[in-house]
Amino acid sequence: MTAYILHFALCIEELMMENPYLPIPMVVKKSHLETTDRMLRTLEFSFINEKDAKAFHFIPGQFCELSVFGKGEAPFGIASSPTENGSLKFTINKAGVVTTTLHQIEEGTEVGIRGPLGNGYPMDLFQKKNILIIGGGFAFTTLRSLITFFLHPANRNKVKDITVIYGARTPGLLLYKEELVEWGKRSDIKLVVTVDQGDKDWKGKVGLVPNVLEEVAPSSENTYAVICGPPIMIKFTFPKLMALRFPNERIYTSLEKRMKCGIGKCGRCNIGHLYVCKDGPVFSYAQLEKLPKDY
Amino acid sequence: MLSSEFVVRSKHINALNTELKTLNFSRAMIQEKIREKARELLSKKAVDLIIGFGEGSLPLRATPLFIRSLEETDRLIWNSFCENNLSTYLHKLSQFKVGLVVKGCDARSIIALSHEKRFKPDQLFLIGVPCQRMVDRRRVKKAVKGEILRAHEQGDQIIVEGEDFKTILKREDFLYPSCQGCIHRTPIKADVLVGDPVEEFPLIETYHEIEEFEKKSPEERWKFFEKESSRCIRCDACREACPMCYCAECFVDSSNPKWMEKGLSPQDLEFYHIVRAYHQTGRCSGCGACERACPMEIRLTYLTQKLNWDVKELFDFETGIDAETPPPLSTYEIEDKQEFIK
Amino acid sequence: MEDHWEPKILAFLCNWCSYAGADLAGTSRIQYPPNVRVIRVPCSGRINPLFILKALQSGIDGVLVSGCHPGDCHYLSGNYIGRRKSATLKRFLEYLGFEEGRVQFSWVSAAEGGRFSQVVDEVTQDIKKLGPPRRFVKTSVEFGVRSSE
Amino acid sequence: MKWKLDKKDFKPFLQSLMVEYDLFAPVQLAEGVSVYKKIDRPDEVDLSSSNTQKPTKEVFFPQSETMFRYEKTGNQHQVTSTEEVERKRVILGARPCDIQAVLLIDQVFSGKEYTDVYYVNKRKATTIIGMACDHPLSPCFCSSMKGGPFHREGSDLLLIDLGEAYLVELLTEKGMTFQKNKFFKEALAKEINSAKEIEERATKKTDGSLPVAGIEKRLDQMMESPFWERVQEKCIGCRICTYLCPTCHCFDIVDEALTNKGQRVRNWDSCLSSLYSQETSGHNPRPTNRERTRQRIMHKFNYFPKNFDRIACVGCGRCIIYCPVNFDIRQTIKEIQNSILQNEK
Repeated sequence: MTAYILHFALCIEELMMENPYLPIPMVVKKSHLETTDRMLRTLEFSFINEKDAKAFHFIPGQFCELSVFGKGEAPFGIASSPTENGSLKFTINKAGVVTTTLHQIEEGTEVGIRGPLGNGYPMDLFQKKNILIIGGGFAFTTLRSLITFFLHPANRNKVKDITVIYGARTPGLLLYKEELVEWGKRSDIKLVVTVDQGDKDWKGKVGLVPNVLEEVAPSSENTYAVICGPPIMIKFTFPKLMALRFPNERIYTSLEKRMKCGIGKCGRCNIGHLYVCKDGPVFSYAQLEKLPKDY
Repeated sequence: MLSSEFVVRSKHINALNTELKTLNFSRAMIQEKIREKARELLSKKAVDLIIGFGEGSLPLRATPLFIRSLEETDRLIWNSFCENNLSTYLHKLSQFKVGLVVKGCDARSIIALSHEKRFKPDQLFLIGVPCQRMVDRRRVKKAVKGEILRAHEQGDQIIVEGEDFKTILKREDFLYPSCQGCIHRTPIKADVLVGDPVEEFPLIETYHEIEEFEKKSPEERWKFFEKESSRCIRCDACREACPMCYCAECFVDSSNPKWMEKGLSPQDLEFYHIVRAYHQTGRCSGCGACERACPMEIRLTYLTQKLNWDVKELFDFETGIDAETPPPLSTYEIEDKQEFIK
Repeated sequence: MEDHWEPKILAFLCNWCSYAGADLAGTSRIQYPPNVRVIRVPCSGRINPLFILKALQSGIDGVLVSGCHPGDCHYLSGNYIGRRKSATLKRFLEYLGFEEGRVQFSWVSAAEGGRFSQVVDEVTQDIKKLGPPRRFVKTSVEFGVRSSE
Repeated sequence: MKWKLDKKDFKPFLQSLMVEYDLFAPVQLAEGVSVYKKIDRPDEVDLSSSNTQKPTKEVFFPQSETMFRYEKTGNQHQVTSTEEVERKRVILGARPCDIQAVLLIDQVFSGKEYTDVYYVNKRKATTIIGMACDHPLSPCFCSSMKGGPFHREGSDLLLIDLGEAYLVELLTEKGMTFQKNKFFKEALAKEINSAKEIEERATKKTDGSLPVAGIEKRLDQMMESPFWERVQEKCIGCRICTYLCPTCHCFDIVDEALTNKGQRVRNWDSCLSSLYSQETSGHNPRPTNRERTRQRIMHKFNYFPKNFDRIACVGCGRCIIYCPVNFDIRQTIKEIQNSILQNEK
């Protein structure tokens, strides 16, 4: 029997390498509501063991399996950037048993985490290119990670122009509102925030993401597009990207599927012969084109 | 042989003999009539498809057959291996007009389902077959040494052949337990009956097994239940084969509230089988599809038949016998027995 | 160990009669065994057999379901419907091999504080006679036993 | 050199195995129903059935397996992993088809990036004593699937039933450690010959004619074929074929909790279950039996070959024998191969 106490883990790194199913202990540092419908909450976790913190390297677009002991595990995209050291952020939609528990969890509670899992965004390809980031609703989490990463002084010169189009149904449903304000003030990022329906305090743009994209009309030259959002948004935005002459190879998206193991063993998240958890969740449209439409 | 079985049999010996004599003839006739009716329905476009039985790929088997064109109708067959309760398919065919081949028990399921408003009244065309009782393929397999490669029926015999044997078995000795006690072999509700109604009599006292079982001590009864359910592999075949199991979310699958775990701990297996059976109270036609589907050969009908018996005794109700009486657990009588209540 | 065993009994009481009856027993200072834990349900017809089975599986020693007397149901017929469920369930559980008396049923009205105490007393005595359940309970000892290991 | 084990020595042999190993072998649960179980007494072992209901994979990948237990004290969780295997194991009586299947799922669970320690630890600790299949059944088609009733790959030792004795072949290094076993005697030439005859007879009996060549390529073009609608019609959506399949390896991970302690458990799961790929949002990429049946067939004959270069079916025949509606995968294979593809019209 391999017994170990999470708090006084003796050889957790080694164990993690050996047994990919054992969670690393983390503690809930902060928890706050993001949206007015009270369905989205951002949780910040910090590592309990210094060693784990050091060993945890990830890139934007990767995800983790969060464990609530006794309730189970669920996968979430990492919303924080690798440049924000020492902690991990996840924005969690209240939907099932695990997420509901996570919404109610108190600060200071211990949870488990497995990860980082998945491939993440193709950071190498983005080098010296323009980046167009299109997000809708709460699929903005890993995009926030991506934006924050490139806005970090150490990384800003790795890519050229950064254009972000972010839409939500109402102003209250926008994520990371304070950061959006901050980014809006900066000159090294072009941010367009739009809502489907404004309210009396909303001074920004009103309009659907596909239309706003048409309006903003970023050049596709030397540009990679990353698009994450609800299927209906993607369905109507994709043709607009085509019209802007983005080739399939330069449009990336992150897929969601039901996952359990996160390491390509348990079966359920496959699209064709690829597993979203292991070979994804980030795919280019050129890749998806070759795969069966089984998602 | 069970003594009660003998008594019952001698009581109906004449009826049984007449039936046996005509078995060959009636099987062939029924098969021809099913095909005829199928052709008629399809050519009139009265139905979108016919569900009946076709030749199985293994000896002693028939297989559910879905037919949409006239040419295919000759693939429809009728024999003593047509064991499936085809009404279970109706749940996924709600947009279609279906011609369905039904035995007595299947027709009872249909009536029970219509109580629960599972389909539109004009959606179904029932081709009723007076049933000669189905043969238990497992009993047959166990009765011979060696693998059966071919099997066919001849009169009241089943002739099975293997590599180096040919055995003739008496059909009557190899029937499903649920079929042996059946007294509703002629479909009560059918749009057409192919074949003459059969005389209704049981080969064994219907509730003989339950009476015998009840004589045991609670400990013995529990032991038996424990042993049977311990073999369960949670494949849900009993649930899926049952026409009455159609809940959008089965209690097994509910995560909130979570009634039970999904593993193999004995108590969870027992929990599953108690509730699966109990949910059939007053709804089970006793067709035995659950037991036949089980790959681990778990006895299941001794549970559902008990419930059927209780419902009969307490509320004088039999599932699927008439379309008017509501299911017993959806109604009440002021005079219902209540001596068990303090 | 068994000497000190006190049964835990779960009582599902209907909101309108039996629960009020239990309340009356309390306010009237009528003593009854402390073994009973009460869950208030809208009506005895609300009882899903799953509740009873889940309780038994979780290690409850006995279950009592109590509702309004016939004719008194707040929802007119809930207790009659419940009565049919109870009758079939009780018979079925005993057929499977559960001991008679493990699951019990009663009618107690809002005015019957004394009767409530008497019913609980009787049920507790019955369960004590039966002793702790030896079947179907998922105890921590068995927890983790998997059939193929 | 070949060895033999007299049947009168069989039980003592098992007894001697049990001193050193945990012994897993077929056990009869009811007439005609057998599974692999850990053996406590040699007379539990029942080799009379031609194959068990549940396949050999269950010894390495139990249907329900605890991954770790946890206990909560205050705000901390003490986690105890159950990945280690305490004793060496022997599987006795595994049929060549099941052993083939184990070799297939080895590839999934060992994997390049991640190792499934629960499976791999058990696998490494296990010696497989195969049992040649002298009476293959008519639904068996192992010979069509790169196997055969006497296929030796994967067995450490192979037993061949000669009637009075078993002929023993030591096939691997692990197998060779049995060389000095006191119950093994040198086999005589006539015994070796009679084993050969049995092998020839059995091999002739299995169906090697199933047209599987090229099926992967064909399926590439059949994702949206109306074929799936038709083929799934009679399937009632139970999980027998996937649970009894020796190559199916999907699982679900759940927590089972008792107040302050609990365990994480993995249970077999099946692509034929509607919940298998249903997302929390309610969206289900495989909403009907059509997509689910397609997933089952595609995974075996297209996706798995793409990843591991082999069809994930060994021809054991279980899904055919136990299907409540007689869904026959051999017919499905033939229909796929005979179907008219879009570009052939």
